[in-house]
Parts: sequence; C-alpha cells; structure tokens
Amino acid sequence: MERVAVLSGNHAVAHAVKLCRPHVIAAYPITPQTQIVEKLAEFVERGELKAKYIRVESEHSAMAAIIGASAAGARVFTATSSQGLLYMHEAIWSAAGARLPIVMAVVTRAIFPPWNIWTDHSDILAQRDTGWIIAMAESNQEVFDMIIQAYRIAEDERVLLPVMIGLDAFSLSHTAAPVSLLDQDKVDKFLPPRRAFSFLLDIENPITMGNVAFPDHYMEFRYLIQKAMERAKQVIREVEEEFYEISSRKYGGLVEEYRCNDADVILVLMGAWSGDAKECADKLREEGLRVGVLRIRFIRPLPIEEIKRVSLGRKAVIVVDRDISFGGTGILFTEVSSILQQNSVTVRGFIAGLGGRDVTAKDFAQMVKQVYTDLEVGERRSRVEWYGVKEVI
Amino acid sequence: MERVAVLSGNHAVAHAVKLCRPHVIAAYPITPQTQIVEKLAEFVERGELKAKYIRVESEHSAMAAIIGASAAGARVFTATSSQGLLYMHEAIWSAAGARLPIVMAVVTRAIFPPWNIWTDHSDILAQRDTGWIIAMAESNQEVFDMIIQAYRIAEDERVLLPVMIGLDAFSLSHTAAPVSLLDQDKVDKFLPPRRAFSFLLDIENPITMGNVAFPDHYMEFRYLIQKAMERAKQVIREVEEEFYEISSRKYGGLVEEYRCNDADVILVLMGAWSGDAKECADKLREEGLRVGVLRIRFIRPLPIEEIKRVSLGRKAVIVVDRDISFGGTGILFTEVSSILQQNSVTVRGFIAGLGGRDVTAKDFAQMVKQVYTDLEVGERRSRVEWYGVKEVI
Amino acid sequence: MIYEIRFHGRGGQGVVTAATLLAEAAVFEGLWSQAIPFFGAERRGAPVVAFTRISNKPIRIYSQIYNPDAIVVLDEKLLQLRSILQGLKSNGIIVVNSSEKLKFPKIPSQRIFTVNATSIALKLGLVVAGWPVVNTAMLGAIARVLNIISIESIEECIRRKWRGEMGEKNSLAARLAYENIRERD
Amino acid sequence: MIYEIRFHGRGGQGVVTAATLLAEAAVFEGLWSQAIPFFGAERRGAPVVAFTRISNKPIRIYSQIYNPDAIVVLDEKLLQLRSILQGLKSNGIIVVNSSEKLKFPKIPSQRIFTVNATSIALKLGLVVAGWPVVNTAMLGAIARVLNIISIESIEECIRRKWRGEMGEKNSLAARLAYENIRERD
Amino acid sequence: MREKIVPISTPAKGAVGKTGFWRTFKPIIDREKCIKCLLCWLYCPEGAILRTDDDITIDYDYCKGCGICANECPRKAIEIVLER
Amino acid sequence: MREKIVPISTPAKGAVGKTGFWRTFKPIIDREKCIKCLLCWLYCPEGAILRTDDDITIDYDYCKGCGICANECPRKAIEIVLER
Amino acid sequence: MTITIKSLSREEYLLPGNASCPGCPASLGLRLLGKALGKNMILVVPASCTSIIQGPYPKTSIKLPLINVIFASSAATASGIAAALEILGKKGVHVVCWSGDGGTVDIGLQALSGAAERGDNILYICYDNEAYMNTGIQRSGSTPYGAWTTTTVLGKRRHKKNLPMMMVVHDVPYVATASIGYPLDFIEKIRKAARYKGFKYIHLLAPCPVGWRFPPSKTIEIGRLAVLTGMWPLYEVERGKFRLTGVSRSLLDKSKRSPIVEYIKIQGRFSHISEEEIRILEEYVDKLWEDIRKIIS
Amino acid sequence: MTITIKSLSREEYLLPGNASCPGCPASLGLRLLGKALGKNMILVVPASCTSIIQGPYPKTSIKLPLINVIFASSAATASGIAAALEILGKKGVHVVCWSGDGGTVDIGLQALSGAAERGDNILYICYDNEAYMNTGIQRSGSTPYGAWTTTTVLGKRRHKKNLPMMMVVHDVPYVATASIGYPLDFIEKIRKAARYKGFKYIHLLAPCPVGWRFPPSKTIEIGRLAVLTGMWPLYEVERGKFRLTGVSRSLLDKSKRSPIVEYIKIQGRFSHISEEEIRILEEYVDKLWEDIRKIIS
Ligand SMILES: Cc1ncc(C[n+]2csc(CCOP(=O)(O)OP(=O)(O)O)c2C)c(N)n1
Ligand SMILES: Cc1ncc(C[n+]2csc(CCOP(=O)(O)OP(=O)(O)O)c2C)c(N)n1
Ligand code: SF4
Ligand code: SF4
Ligand code: SF4
Ligand code: SF4
Ligand code: SF4
Ligand code: SF4
Ligand SMILES: [Mg+2]
Ligand SMILES: [Mg+2]
Repeated sequence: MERVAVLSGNHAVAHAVKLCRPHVIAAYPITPQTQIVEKLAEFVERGELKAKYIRVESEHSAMAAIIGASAAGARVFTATSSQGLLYMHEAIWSAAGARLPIVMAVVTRAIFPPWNIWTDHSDILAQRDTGWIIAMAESNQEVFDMIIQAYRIAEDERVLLPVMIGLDAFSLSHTAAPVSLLDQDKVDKFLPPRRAFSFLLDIENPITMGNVAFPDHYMEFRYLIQKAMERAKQVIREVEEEFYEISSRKYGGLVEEYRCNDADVILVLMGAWSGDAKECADKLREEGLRVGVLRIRFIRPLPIEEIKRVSLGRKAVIVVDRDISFGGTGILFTEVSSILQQNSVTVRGFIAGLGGRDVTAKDFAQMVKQVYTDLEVGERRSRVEWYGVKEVI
Repeated sequence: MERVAVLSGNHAVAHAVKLCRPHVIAAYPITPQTQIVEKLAEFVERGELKAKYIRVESEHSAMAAIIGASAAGARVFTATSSQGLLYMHEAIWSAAGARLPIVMAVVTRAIFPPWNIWTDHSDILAQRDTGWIIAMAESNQEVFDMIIQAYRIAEDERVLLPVMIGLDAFSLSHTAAPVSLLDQDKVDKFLPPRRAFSFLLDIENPITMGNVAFPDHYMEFRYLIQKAMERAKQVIREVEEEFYEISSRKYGGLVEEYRCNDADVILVLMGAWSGDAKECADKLREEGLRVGVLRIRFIRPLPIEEIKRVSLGRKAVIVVDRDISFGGTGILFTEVSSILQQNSVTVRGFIAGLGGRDVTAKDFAQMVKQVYTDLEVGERRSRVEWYGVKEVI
Repeated sequence: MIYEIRFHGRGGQGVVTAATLLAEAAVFEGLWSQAIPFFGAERRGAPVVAFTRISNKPIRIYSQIYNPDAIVVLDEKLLQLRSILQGLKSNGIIVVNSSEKLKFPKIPSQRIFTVNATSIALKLGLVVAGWPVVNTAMLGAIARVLNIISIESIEECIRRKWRGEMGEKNSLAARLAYENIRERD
Repeated sequence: MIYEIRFHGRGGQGVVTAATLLAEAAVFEGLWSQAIPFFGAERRGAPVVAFTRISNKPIRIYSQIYNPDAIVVLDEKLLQLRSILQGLKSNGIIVVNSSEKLKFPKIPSQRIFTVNATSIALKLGLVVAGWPVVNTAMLGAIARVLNIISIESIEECIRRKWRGEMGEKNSLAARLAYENIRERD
Repeated sequence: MREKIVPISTPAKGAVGKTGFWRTFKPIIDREKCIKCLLCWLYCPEGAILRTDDDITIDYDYCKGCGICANECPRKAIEIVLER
Repeated sequence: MREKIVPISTPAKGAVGKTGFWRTFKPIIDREKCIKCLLCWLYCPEGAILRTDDDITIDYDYCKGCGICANECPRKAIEIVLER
Repeated sequence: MTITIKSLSREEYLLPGNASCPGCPASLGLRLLGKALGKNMILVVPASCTSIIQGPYPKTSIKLPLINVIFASSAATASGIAAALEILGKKGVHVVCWSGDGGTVDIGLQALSGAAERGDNILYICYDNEAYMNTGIQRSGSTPYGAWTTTTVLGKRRHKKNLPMMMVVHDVPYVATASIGYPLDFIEKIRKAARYKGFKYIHLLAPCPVGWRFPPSKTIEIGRLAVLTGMWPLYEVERGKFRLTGVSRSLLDKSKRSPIVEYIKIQGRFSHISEEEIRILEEYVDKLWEDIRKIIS
Repeated sequence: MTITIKSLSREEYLLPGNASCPGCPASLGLRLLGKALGKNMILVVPASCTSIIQGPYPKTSIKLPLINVIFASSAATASGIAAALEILGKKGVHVVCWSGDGGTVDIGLQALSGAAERGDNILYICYDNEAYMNTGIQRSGSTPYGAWTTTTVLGKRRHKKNLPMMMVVHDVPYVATASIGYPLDFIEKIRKAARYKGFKYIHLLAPCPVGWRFPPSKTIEIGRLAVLTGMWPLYEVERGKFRLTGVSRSLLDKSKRSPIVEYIKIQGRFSHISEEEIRILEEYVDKLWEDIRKIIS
C-alpha cells in the first residue's frame, strides 16, 4: 500500500504535480497558494523534480509563460488564487482558445476590496465562461487525485482543454490531513508523456497560431471548444475509472451523490464544506429527514444530466452558494435552476460563507429545516436568500 | 429641438460623455473602441472639455486610475473592449467593491485566440459577476442616452455602483447613424455635479479604504452590494423617466418590450441585432405568427420580474445568445431559464453571431419557424443549439 | 422605402467618408440613414468597401447589406474584381469613376453610369499624397442617379465637413460630377 | 469518537507545527486527523491558535472547532487572554506550560495540567533566536492526558520531521514532558 | 449608515489591540545614562517611545520589545530584560 | 482534422491575395543603368524583388508600389510610373 | 538645511498598536514619512506587508487618507488621484505611493513606468525589503544574489534589479535612494522630492528581520551596514544631476567601504552562501560603484 | 566581419502577398530577421501591426513557427517557450519576440523586465514605429516629443521613453539599437545577439509612412536620417560594454550631426511643430549624446 502522509491541501497539490512530471512550472505567490509554489520550487531546486521553474513577475505572465511552454510541447503547471486569478483573466481565455492542456490549481479565496484571504468561490466561478474545465475538491485526498487526473483529461485528444482544480482557502489549502500518495511508476503508467501534436511550435513544421480569423471562420473555433467540453464529460468518467485501477479511489464523475437515492431534499454544493453538508445529512436522517447531498465536482463541463436526474421528483433542491453574481444571484443556483427549467421542483438557494465565514453542519441543518417548514405550510416557491448575514455592521 | 448629428456609436459615446462633464478620463486604445478615446482626447486638448485625460499604459491602469480619481471625488470615464476588458478584470472587481460610481463604455468584441475584432457579447457578459451594473444599447441614440443616464444611476446614493454600457463592435461602434443630441444646460440640470461623500479620500477626514476584513465582517459588504443592485432597478426606472423629461425618449427600463402583449413566441436578446429581431417580428406577424421581442437592456441588475412577467403563458421563449459560457451554454439562456424554473414554458436557445458573424431578420425568422415547427409536432423541450455553424472548417 | 448603396474604393480614397457624407445628406433631407464601414485591413491601395443605408423611416436593422440597390466604384481598376457586382439587385445601378465606355458583364435590367471623377478632381487640384480625391465627386454622381437626395444637400454636407476652400472645391467636384454623369449602353 | 484540541501560543513558537505533529502521530496510530491553522497576523510574539481534530473514522468536516476537548497553552502569559478557555467542553482538559501552581478560573468539571516545558527546553539546549522551543515538549504532555496517542508515536513523528540530533532532542523533550506533567487542584 | 456601505476604517490606537502583550523582551531606560538624544524615539518602529518636552518614556502598552532602541542607544542607556 | 481544432494557419504566398493589385505606382527597372548592387532587393519590404543569380526582377504580382526601391537605388535605375 | 531630530513633529501618523512585526522597517518608514510630510498627503498602498500593518476593519492604524489598491496598480491609482486633485482644485496635497519591492520592481513596474513617463504629479516610495514578505518570503526581482527565500532555497541566482537607475533613465525630476538606517536622510529626501511637481521616486532599503533572518533589534544596524559596505549607495538625482549623499559620499573609494561580509554574515538568509558567491556579490558592488563613478565624472 | 548583401540568403520567411501597408518598416524588419537567423527560430508576436501583416486564417505570410499572443505577454510567453525547448532538449532554436513599441515600452514592459531580470534565453526585438499603429496611431510611451498622434493632436508633451538604456540597466548580455535605414547593421546585431545565451534586446527604429505621415518610398531614408541627425544613436552594449556602431560612431561630435529639422520636416506628424518645440527636441538629442559621452568615457 502506498504511503499515507499528513499533508496540507497545498502540499497535496505539490506532491501530485511532482508525480505528473511537468516540464515547466511558472507561478507567482499569493496567500493562500504560496505553499504550493514554494514546495514545487524546492522540489526543482533540490533536483527532486526535473523541470524548469519560472519565477515570473505576475500571474498574467505565469499563465503566458505556461501557454508558451505548452504550445512548445511541454507539460506545464501553475497555481494561483483570487486576485492572481483575476489578474490573469485575459490569459485564461487565451489558454483555452489555444486548446492547450494546461493544469492549474486555484485556491479559492475572497475578492478585494476589502482584503480578505479566506475561502469564497466567487473567484473560480467568475472564470466559468473561459473554456476551462473547472473542478472543486472536497478533501486533500481528492485534490491530490484530481490533479493527476486533470492531466489525463486535459491531454486527451478528445478534449485538449485546460483544467482548473479548485481547493478552498485554508479549510483545504492549509489544513493538514492524511493523504494516500501514489507510487511514481503507477502514475507514470496512468499518465504517459504528453503527445506531440501537429499544431505545436516546431521549426520543422512552421505554422502560425492564433492569427486573425474573420467572421466567416471564428465561430467554428468556439463551437469546437464547446464540442470538446461535451466530450470531456465522458472522458472525465473514463479517466476516473482508470484512476480507480491504480488507487482504489473514485468519487462519482462530474458529481458525487451522497445518500441521494431515497432523499426528499437534496443539498447541492461544491468544495470543502460538502463534508459538513454530508455530516448534516446523516444527522438529519437520524431525525427522520431524508436529506441527500449532491456535490458538484465539475462545474465545467456542467453536469446537466446528473443534476437533472438527481433532482427529479424531490420535494426540494437546496443550492448553497459560496459566491454571488451581483445583481443576479448565486452562481450554482442559477446553473442548477436553469437546468431545472420546465421542472416544478422547489429550488431553494442560500448564499453563505462568503469571505471565509464558517458554515457548519448545524448551519446546513438550519437551512434544510427552514425549507422543510416552508414546504409544510405549502410554500413551494423557488428563491434565494442570504444565510448568516448580520443586519448591522 | 436639439441638433441631429450623424454619428458613429463611438462618437455618440464621446459626445455624451462630454456633456456629463467628467473630471478625469483614463483610457487605452483598442479596436474598435479607439474613436471614443481619440475623440475625447481631442475634446480635452482643444479645450472643449475641461478634464484631465490620462494616457495610461494599459487597461488595468486605466481602471486603476479612474478608481483613484473617483475615490478622490472626481466624475470619471473610461472605455474599452474585449482583451482590454479582460485585462482589467481584477480592477473591475475592485471598482465595484469600493462602491465607486464609475461609468465605462464597452465595445463588445470577440475574444482571442484567434484574433477577431467583431462583435460578440462574451467579453461584457464575462464581467457579470463583478458588481457592475451592465447595460447594452440597441442603437447609437440609445448609447448616447444610456451614458448620460449611467452617471445618474451610478451616483445615486441608493446605488453607488459602477456602470458598464455595452455597444456592439462595428454594428454600432463604427456605423454612423442619426443621433439627437442634447443641450448642455439640459444635461447639467439632469445631472448635477457629483456629491461628495464622507468615504472619499480627503485630508480633513483621514479614513482607510479597503483594509483587511476578517470573516466576521467581509460578507456584509458583499450583501450591501447585492442590496444596492436590487435598489438600482427602481433607480434605473426613475432616471429614465426623468431623462424622458429632457429628451422625450424612453426605452422601457430594464427591458424593452416590443409587440409582446399578444405574442405567442418571444425572442429574448440584447444589443444591436435586436433591431433585426424586431424587423423579423413584424415580418412574421404579416405571415400570421405572433412574435414579440423582449430586449434585455440591463443584464445586471437582472430583470427577473420583467422576464418572468413577459414569459408567462407563451408558447415559447427563444433566447438568442451572442456569447457562450463554454461547458455551460448561452449566458442569457442560462439566466432566463433559471428565472423560469418551476415554469413549463418552452425556452429555446440559439447561440449565434459569434465573432461578428452576421445575423439578419431572416435568420431570426428561421429560428422562430423552427421552434414553431417543433411545437406543432409537440416537441416542447427546452434546449439550446448553435445557429449557422459550418460543419467543416 | 429602403435604399442600400455599396461603395467600392481603395484604401486611402475616402470610401468611408463618402458613405458617411451620403448618410448625412440623407438626414439633411429629413430621411434616416446609416453609414457602415467594413473593417478589414484597410491598407493604402487595397480594395475597400463601405455602405450607406437610407430610408424614410427610422432604421433599426444593423445587419449587413447583401443586395444593394446601387454600387459606386471609385476606381475603375476595381472592376477587375470578381466580387464587384455581387448581390446587386437585378434592377440595380452601377456608378463608375471612368473616362471610358465600359465593357462590363452585367444583367440587362441593371443600369450603368460613368463619370470622370478623376479628371474633375485633377482639374480642381484635389490631390492628396499624389492621389486625386474622387470621393466627393462620386457623391454628386450618386445623388443624380439615386434621385432621393438633392445635390444641394450633398454640397451642404460637404461644406460642413471641410470649412473654407477645401469645402468649396469638394462641393464643386460633386456638382460637376452631378452634371457630367453619363449612362452607358 | 472525535477529539478536538486547541493550541494557544505566540507567533514564532511553532504552534502550527505542534498541531500538525499531533495530527501525524494520530495517523501513525491508525487514526484519522486534521491540523488546522488559524490564519491571522502571525507576528512574532502575537497570540496564535491552531487546532487538531482526531477521530477513529475519516474526518470529512472542514468547519472550525468551537468546542475543543482540550486546550494546550504554550505560554503561560496567554492565560491573561479573556478568550483563552472560550468554548472548552465542560469536561475539557487544559494543559499549560508553567512552573507554578496555577490559580485560574475554570469550571470544576474541567481538569488542568501543567508541565514546565520551558525548563525542559532550556535543559536540552532547545533554543532558537533566544526563545526556548517548547512545542515538542507540549506534545508529550498532551499525549499523556489525551491517552489516545502513545508517546512513542509522538517521538517517532518528531524524529521523522527533524533528522539527527534535533530530532533526538525534541523527542526527548516530549518524553520528559510526558513524564513530568502534573495535574493541579 | 452611508459611511458604512463601503469597507472603510477609521484611525485608532491599538487597531490590533495592546501590542505590548506581544513582548518577550522589555526595554528599560536607565535615566542616569540617558542624554535625551532622542535617537531611540526616532528609531522606534512603533512610535512606542513618547517624547514629552525633552524627556522620553516608553509606552509599554504598545512597545513590542524589538530592542532597536537598546541596540541604537549611543549611551547604552536602555537595557533589555526578559518580559515577565 | 486534429490540425484544425485549433486556430492555426499555414504559410502561403499571397495570404491576402495578389497584393500587386494594390499598386498605384509601378517601379520599372532600367536594365541599362542597373549595376546589380542588390540594394533594392535588400530594401524591398515585400520581398517582391526577385534575385536570380546576380540579376533582379520585380514580381509585379506582389509589388505594392511603395517606391522604396526607386528611392534607394544609387543609380536611379528604377523609375516610378502611374499604374495602369 | 540638514534636519535635526528635535525639529521633527511629535504627531504620529502611524499609530501604535498596529500589526507590524517587532522591528519592522516598513512601519518605521511609514512613521518617518508622516514626520516628513505631515497630514497633507494621501497614501496609496498596494498589497504588501503594509496592507496588514494597518490592522483590520473597522479600525486602521494610519491617520492619513489611505486607499488600499490591487497589487499591480499603485502608481496608476495615484495618477488618478493626482489628476482628480488637480482638476478639483485641491492644492498642496501630496499623493504618495507606499509600495513594497514586489509591487514596484515586479508586478507594479508597468504602472510605475507609465506614470513616470507621463510625468504625473506623485511621489512613489518603494520600501524594499528584498522579497515578497507579506506572502512569506518569496524572491522578488529585488532580492539580491545569493539570498535564501522560500522560492530560492539554494540562494537566488540573479542580481537585484536596479530600479532607482531605471527611474533615472525615465528622466523624472527627482530620484533618490535611502536606507532605514539613516532616517533623517530619508526624511530630507522626501521633503525635497515633495517640492517638485511631477513624478518623484524614492527607493528605501528596508531590512526585514523576519525575511532576512536577523534579530529584530538589528534593523537599523543592518540598514546602516548596507550603506557602509557599499551594497546600497545613497544618492539622489535632481533634474538629472546625480549626487551621492551622506556617508556614501566618501565610498567611491573602495578602501573606505566596509567588507560586504560584515553585512552578509549577520543575516540568516545568507547563512549558506559560499566564498564564490560572496565574490560575485563583491564584483556586483564594485560594478555598481564603477557605474556611479562614470555618471559622476 | 561585416555582412555583405550578396552573402544573404534568398530564402524569404515573410512571404509576399501579406497585409502590410506599402513601404512598411515592420514587414521589412521581419524579412531581415529571416535573413539574419534563417529557419531556426520561433516567433512570439503580441497584438500589433504584425498581427495583421501575417494575413488572416487559414493562411499566414510567415514561414516560421509563430505564436500570436495577448498584448502584454510576449516576453513571458517567450520565457515559457525557451524553458520548454531547454527541458525538452531542443537545441539551437532561437526564441524571438517581435513586438511593437506599445507592446514593449508600455503594456509589455513588465513581462519584458521580468524576463530580463530572470535572464531567460530569448531575443526580444522591439520594432519601434513610435505609436500604436495597429489601432490607428495613438501615442505610446515611445512617441517622441512634439509628434502628432490621434491622442496627442497638439503634439505629445513628453519625451520618448528610453527603453534600450533601461534594458542596459538590467545588465543583460546584449542590448543594441538599430534602424531600418541600416539593414546590414540590424542583421549583424541580430546574429551577434543570437550568439549569447540569456536575455538579449534589440530596439529597431521603424519609421512608418502611415503613422508618421510620409510617402511610403521614404521609409529607409527617414530611418537613415534618424541616425544621421543623432535622434536615434546606433549602439550596442555587449556584456555591459557600450559601443557606438556604424555612422553613429562619428556623431559624438555634434557638428557631424545633421540638423534635426532635416528629419522632422519630411514627417507630417511634426508638421505643426513650433520653433520652441524643435529647440526642446534638440536639447533632448544633445542630452542623449551627453549621456552617451559619459558612458563611453
Ligand atoms: C495580483 C496579485 N498577486 C499576488 C498577490 C499576493 N501578494 C500580496 S502581498 C504580496 C507580496 C508583496 O511583496 P512586496 O511588494 O515586496 O511587499 P512586502 O510584502 O514585502 O511588504 C503578494 C505576492 C496579490 N495580492 N495580488
Ligand atoms: C489588452 C489589450 N489592449 C489593447 C489592445 C489593442 N491593441 C492591439 S494592437 C495595439 C497597438 C500596438 O501598438 P505597438 O505595440 O506599438 O505595435 P504597432 O501596432 O505599432 O505595430 C493595441 C493598442 C489589445 N489587443 N490588447
Ligand atoms: S537613545 Fe539612549 S540616550 Fe538617546 S534618548 Fe534614547 S535612551 Fe536616551
Ligand atoms: S523595544 Fe522596540 S518597540 Fe519597544 S520601545 Fe524599543 S524600539 Fe520601540
Ligand atoms: S538598387 Fe538600383 S542599381 Fe542596385 S540592383 Fe537595384 S535597380 Fe540595380
Ligand atoms: S515598389 Fe516597393 S514593393 Fe515594389 S518592388 Fe519596389 S520596394 Fe518592392
Ligand atoms: S515581514 Fe518584515 S516588512 Fe513585513 S511586517 Fe514583518 S518585519 Fe515588517
Ligand atoms: S501602419 Fe506602419 S507599421 Fe503598421 S503595417 Fe502600416 S506601415 Fe507597417
Ligand atoms: Mg518586499
Ligand atoms: Mg508601434
């Protein structure tokens, strides 16, 4: 059996990346991601990882550098968070448009102003249009596993899209927990070296990447990205199956269903607090409330079929967002309720836990109970409210 | 009566901005926005507009500069497009978080790679989470009118949020069309000088803006932004009424309804091509199809009530997106269908016109007819498809 | 009533200016209009197009023009382009800056006009960077054949754009073209 | 079974390291664990907290710890903080690095232990930048009172973290504290 | 209220509390040796040395005990002792 | 197919067509005067002057008529005429 | 016109009870800035240790109007404020960027260079603690050769970017270097800079006990050693005129400079440095002074 | 070791039928780059005229592997490519950034400076047409004093940013200036630069007929006048060693320099320049050379 180490989420990322043998890493420090880049820099400097480590002067350049490296055929990695992610926004679009199989870890953190370094999913979700595959982990173990799978997904010829793996600031990034590692040879077998394609930068095959496309050509490239996203769903499932072979671990593909089968009410969320939500489900079941948890692992590609299937015939679906699209509403809520259009199920949304405000199993229970109470008095209207906001500040 | 001038959308913006007497303008050129910043630079250099014009070295700095100026009490303006908008993404969040009444024109344009300078709404819609009020104009006249109203909305004490006004690349930005101008004194009355608030940078009242907020404080600031967004809906309607007094022009608040009253099918979209959609509605009505157009003027704050009301009891709602959230679907489609959750109306989405691919009234008619045909054979399922993609490229 | 005109010229010839002036003249006449540039690589000498759309009602469409009622060609050489008459209505009009009798494949129901805008420009000394300025003359020509916008409106809009002598010369160019345009077989 | 421990110390004392080592020792024992730092301004000398959560089942919650079973105080001076015992379970345990008999307001059902980690550290020459290193000694003490993790596991994990002499000294510190911890009234 | 819609803060001593609590070492002025040169006042990063007319005192509520004053005092008039 | 999933382009002469068509002025070499110094070849931004062994010819398919060659020819061996 | 300690105001603009580490050069620098200019200034602070030093909402330790800004944007934000003040007719208010080395030589460089090129009326002060300290000591473009950081665990392989000289190339009216070891020199330079309209730049060396690994009591001492060893020449460039200041005036003569090991040996970040690396640093210092000699001559 | 025209390859890497304007200095520069290095290079091109010159999908006029990149990112992208080539063991391939002045001195400066500081193995060439041409002639940090652009309709009020000297401050192995008026000098410098490992910078003055308002036949002539009038000194700095090159070698002596009006009067962008403004430009040129004199001495 592989070694179990007690690792912070950040170090879990660094160890997973190392096992994937990236050629080029470029990153810029930001709390709470720094441990990732520090650890990787150390691996490289100490010769434990044969890679070039580019100490870029900003996140925009971090993404640009790995775009360049990836276009030249290298396997690449970067990590960032919050402001850093926003600062590289333009380059993020660029990576996807160029169809480069980049992998990035994103430690999700609240957005300035005011400064706040704690978890919040607004940063990663604000990138959901960009053409990246976007996943969120629930545990340090899953972060480790997801990173390794991410390369397989990204580099799959049916996909060729960059992948972002999210982990919650502090609750995962800095919390140390046991992680089962994998042996290098197993990972090597699972993840062979990156294949060279004919659209890479190569002096023997001079091509131009990304020159002007007039209106009669541009749209097709966008369509192809969307097609790749659709194919990615199947690839994600397949890769997870294969990963299971080497690790005996699997999570359920695009989503994880926890006690959903017979549930009346489904909690839908993503990230670290899903564990607390499961705890809540167990507790409430002891009280006789049939609660399940649908954890969104991949928000892009959007698990439309899964969400639809699991929501079918429930009394209520409760979406808990650790984010807000101002002037709209919770981003998961919007996506989930959009999927459930033409469906009469009650979808209740809660905006909670922004900027690291702690949310416990008890809080989830309170949300669920509130919904049950409303249902009992016949109040079935879908709507969103904020949870745990102090009235005066 | 005021003078009618034949102006490109860009020049309409510049003239409107001039009438609003901004103190500080900072901008960076990008096709197809350049005419805006060139015209304004000229106004300033020739002494026609008493303002400071900062010729910044990037869009990130453009937004930063007007954040600084606005925080010091100035009325400010910038304009950008596509890559420039993405490059300032981090600063965009910052402006809203600081609650600064900034106004920005966004010439909507496709995103690299490949290079494409034509219209596409993905750039502006990718900013929909940031806390900005976001509107799209249909005509050069409306661009002109919206800019002037934008300052009133942004600076309203109930709102205090930045506003983005979108206009389609080339179809508005470079197409010259008649625009009724307004006299300076009328605009001065409509838009009084910006009021000083106690949270501005002022040596007599030393305060710190944006320092760290721990988890016990951060969330409330986010909540207040959302509250302001909700109040903005009413403010937008009021401001339009007042603007009507000086201009005799109004468009309908957050949305414009065109022949919706008795419509069976509603086309939902935003921006310049709405005019072509209206043309289509008129034509199809001649053929006996009762089609209406619901034009989204403001996508943030999201016109939830309006969309719900107008969609009620229709045979179908057709959402046409000039954008795509990869791995999800059309952004308007997602928003609209989310609003229509628990509603059985058929919502059909089309992704069309990306990267400036032209869409005409005929194209809209084809979409509508396809939906009618499906309805006739009893196919009522909501779904999204791409319109006008060539199979092989 | 909606009337759509396509201008063909070469980068540097002021094709967009022509389209815009025509739109302004339409507004001056109390009509509605749009001037639509097509943005490509507008290099000096490279083929360029622009459009004007004129109507007696407010124009709300912003899609492109596929079937123009008239085509204005500022440089005869452009007639070599295969795409030059593409989409022209079967009863459309062609106006070419030319000194010669044109042999040109067109549908019989279409009408073709020529005017020697180059010689007008040269005569008036309208030359910039070695090139005769022909766009204003062509506006006079199109005014004549369109017959919805008076030459006076064209002249007025030209004079508003360029004050002083330049305005006078350019409006005179339009007038001369207006008077000297010929229909060919 | 779930067991939650809160560590109080001051910036520079290795509070997070202590929490993490305890978590590692738990895993070494075949248990499950988490070590949770609380991130504030961890300036040298400023009060700092960290947590360890131990369970015999996989731990899936990531929310914070509000009602710890035990509180470990690395610096006696911190007892002045009003918040020091906040949330401690009514049957909770307090372990303080102290040389004295403590007079300290607590609920009678809570138990209080002291160990002179500072003198252990000084005796072993465990001093960094003028400060005695007490975090490893305190781990020995907590092992004793928790009674779910053996001192051997603590020693092993310490030795894995610091190879050589440093490891030996630190594990010895833990052992000495394990042996010298006292319960007070 | 209007003030509070945006994340602004107002100046206050002890924004993170009485930071004298962080002290491990404590500076003590020997008034015999001190020549009131004010160098310690100038160098103290905390502004924890108070200057009254031409005398100085240490504000132990906020002195973090860095020891700069002692290190820089030309007369070695400041002693550093372990905080109790 | 795989090539075409990303926006890449392949090198080709005349990527925007035969740009000789853009020409207003036309350079004509006077072979009498020309001393084959190749300066025109070196300076032509288009690469529209072809160098065959030690002779030169202008590729009118692509010459844009900028006139640099004429301006720079040390022998004034290139004449610029209006394009017909 | 040298400043005396006694002449300095007792008013504090960085209030005690803030969140700096003991012995922090950044907080001392801020305190001195307050002494130099008093209340008539607006501070612009990008992400850095100073973001933390202020303390958290709803309080702040800084008794000046201060705007926290995103990391890359301090100079541009300041340009905007300066423009606003000018057009709103608010006279006599200095707009001061207070930025770390990372926010200056790396991610903030572009905005800085842009503002300098435009000649915007701001005073930009970089407090240079030679690494990203707020995020836990990662290398920056300003980290010196050989120094350990968490991203250069074997010592940095590149020399420090010479930002002050880059600013001199921008041809702005005032550029100066300063060291926290010489507070009065720093104050004097701030005041001098503030007399110019246009873009002014001061680069303050700020030895950080946490990141450089030395006891907090040594901040000033190390700030002095940097100068005395010639590692950090003090100078100012007024309207293009270069002038060494303070003790640096005598250090063109190499024999007057203390050996750089005196500076290096008391810093933990250099604890693993080799003889060869010290030689490279020495050469670097010699070249620094060689270049200065050329400019002066 | 001077290069002869005859020795240059006939192979073209910028194919005819591209979308440059007639008389374009950027396209000539690209052509010369091909002559200098041949096929063993990868080009990185940020948004600029060169993005258009290539022509649109599915064709390209450039017969080299080329990646178009977002405006601010060319140097960083190049760093990534160079790193990839190194670790993948692909030897002998030059990574060349081909960037406009806007993409170099303004929005691309930060990435450029970062790559230089790191010493990444790339050759950065800035072709400087002194404005944002691709977007229609807006001022850049590299636009000279007095020049009309669409955002400085009365003439720019600030001097040109001196990027080459800033790169010299970065202490990279090779920095040079060049002018399109002297193609062989340019080629020679490219080849010299390519021999160094690490970061190399060449700043090519590229007079643009469209933006500078002169007839397209004068591109070379104006490129020469820039040098002859002393407005644009040609030099190279190898491992810190400064050397004037070509005709500039004799221009330290002011009397050998042609009057700058010869350069200015044939450019439409300077058509409204006043006597006073010309004087300011002259002073600027004198100072340029004064600084060079200092460096050389
Ligand atoms: C875009 C962006 N990237 C990264 C960060 C994270 N960050 C905050 S402060 C900091 C280090 C600042 O270093 P420096 O400017 O030298 O100031 P110091 O902390 O040393 O005072 C970093 C990397 C950020 N806030 N924003
Ligand atoms: C982030 C961003 N901002 C603005 C632009 C628009 N833009 C494209 S090219 C260009 C001008 C380039 O100027 P320069 O670098 O000098 O090259 P030139 O066009 O003169 O060749 C600009 C402003 C862009 N593509 N991306
Ligand atoms: S530095 Fe020493 S001598 Fe001077 S005032 Fe302070 S204690 Fe007194
Ligand atoms: S020890 Fe430090 S904080 Fe305390 S008074 Fe002395 S210098 Fe100030
Ligand atoms: S430059 Fe003149 S002389 Fe030289 S080869 Fe060309 S045409 Fe002949
Ligand atoms: S005119 Fe210009 S493009 Fe034609 S051959 Fe001469 S230099 Fe080349
Ligand atoms: S890390 Fe250094 S610069 Fe930052 S607050 Fe602490 S002592 Fe000051
Ligand atoms: S604008 Fe100037 S640099 Fe750009 S393509 Fe045209 S001639 Fe070349
Ligand atoms: Mg720093
Ligand atoms: Mg340029």
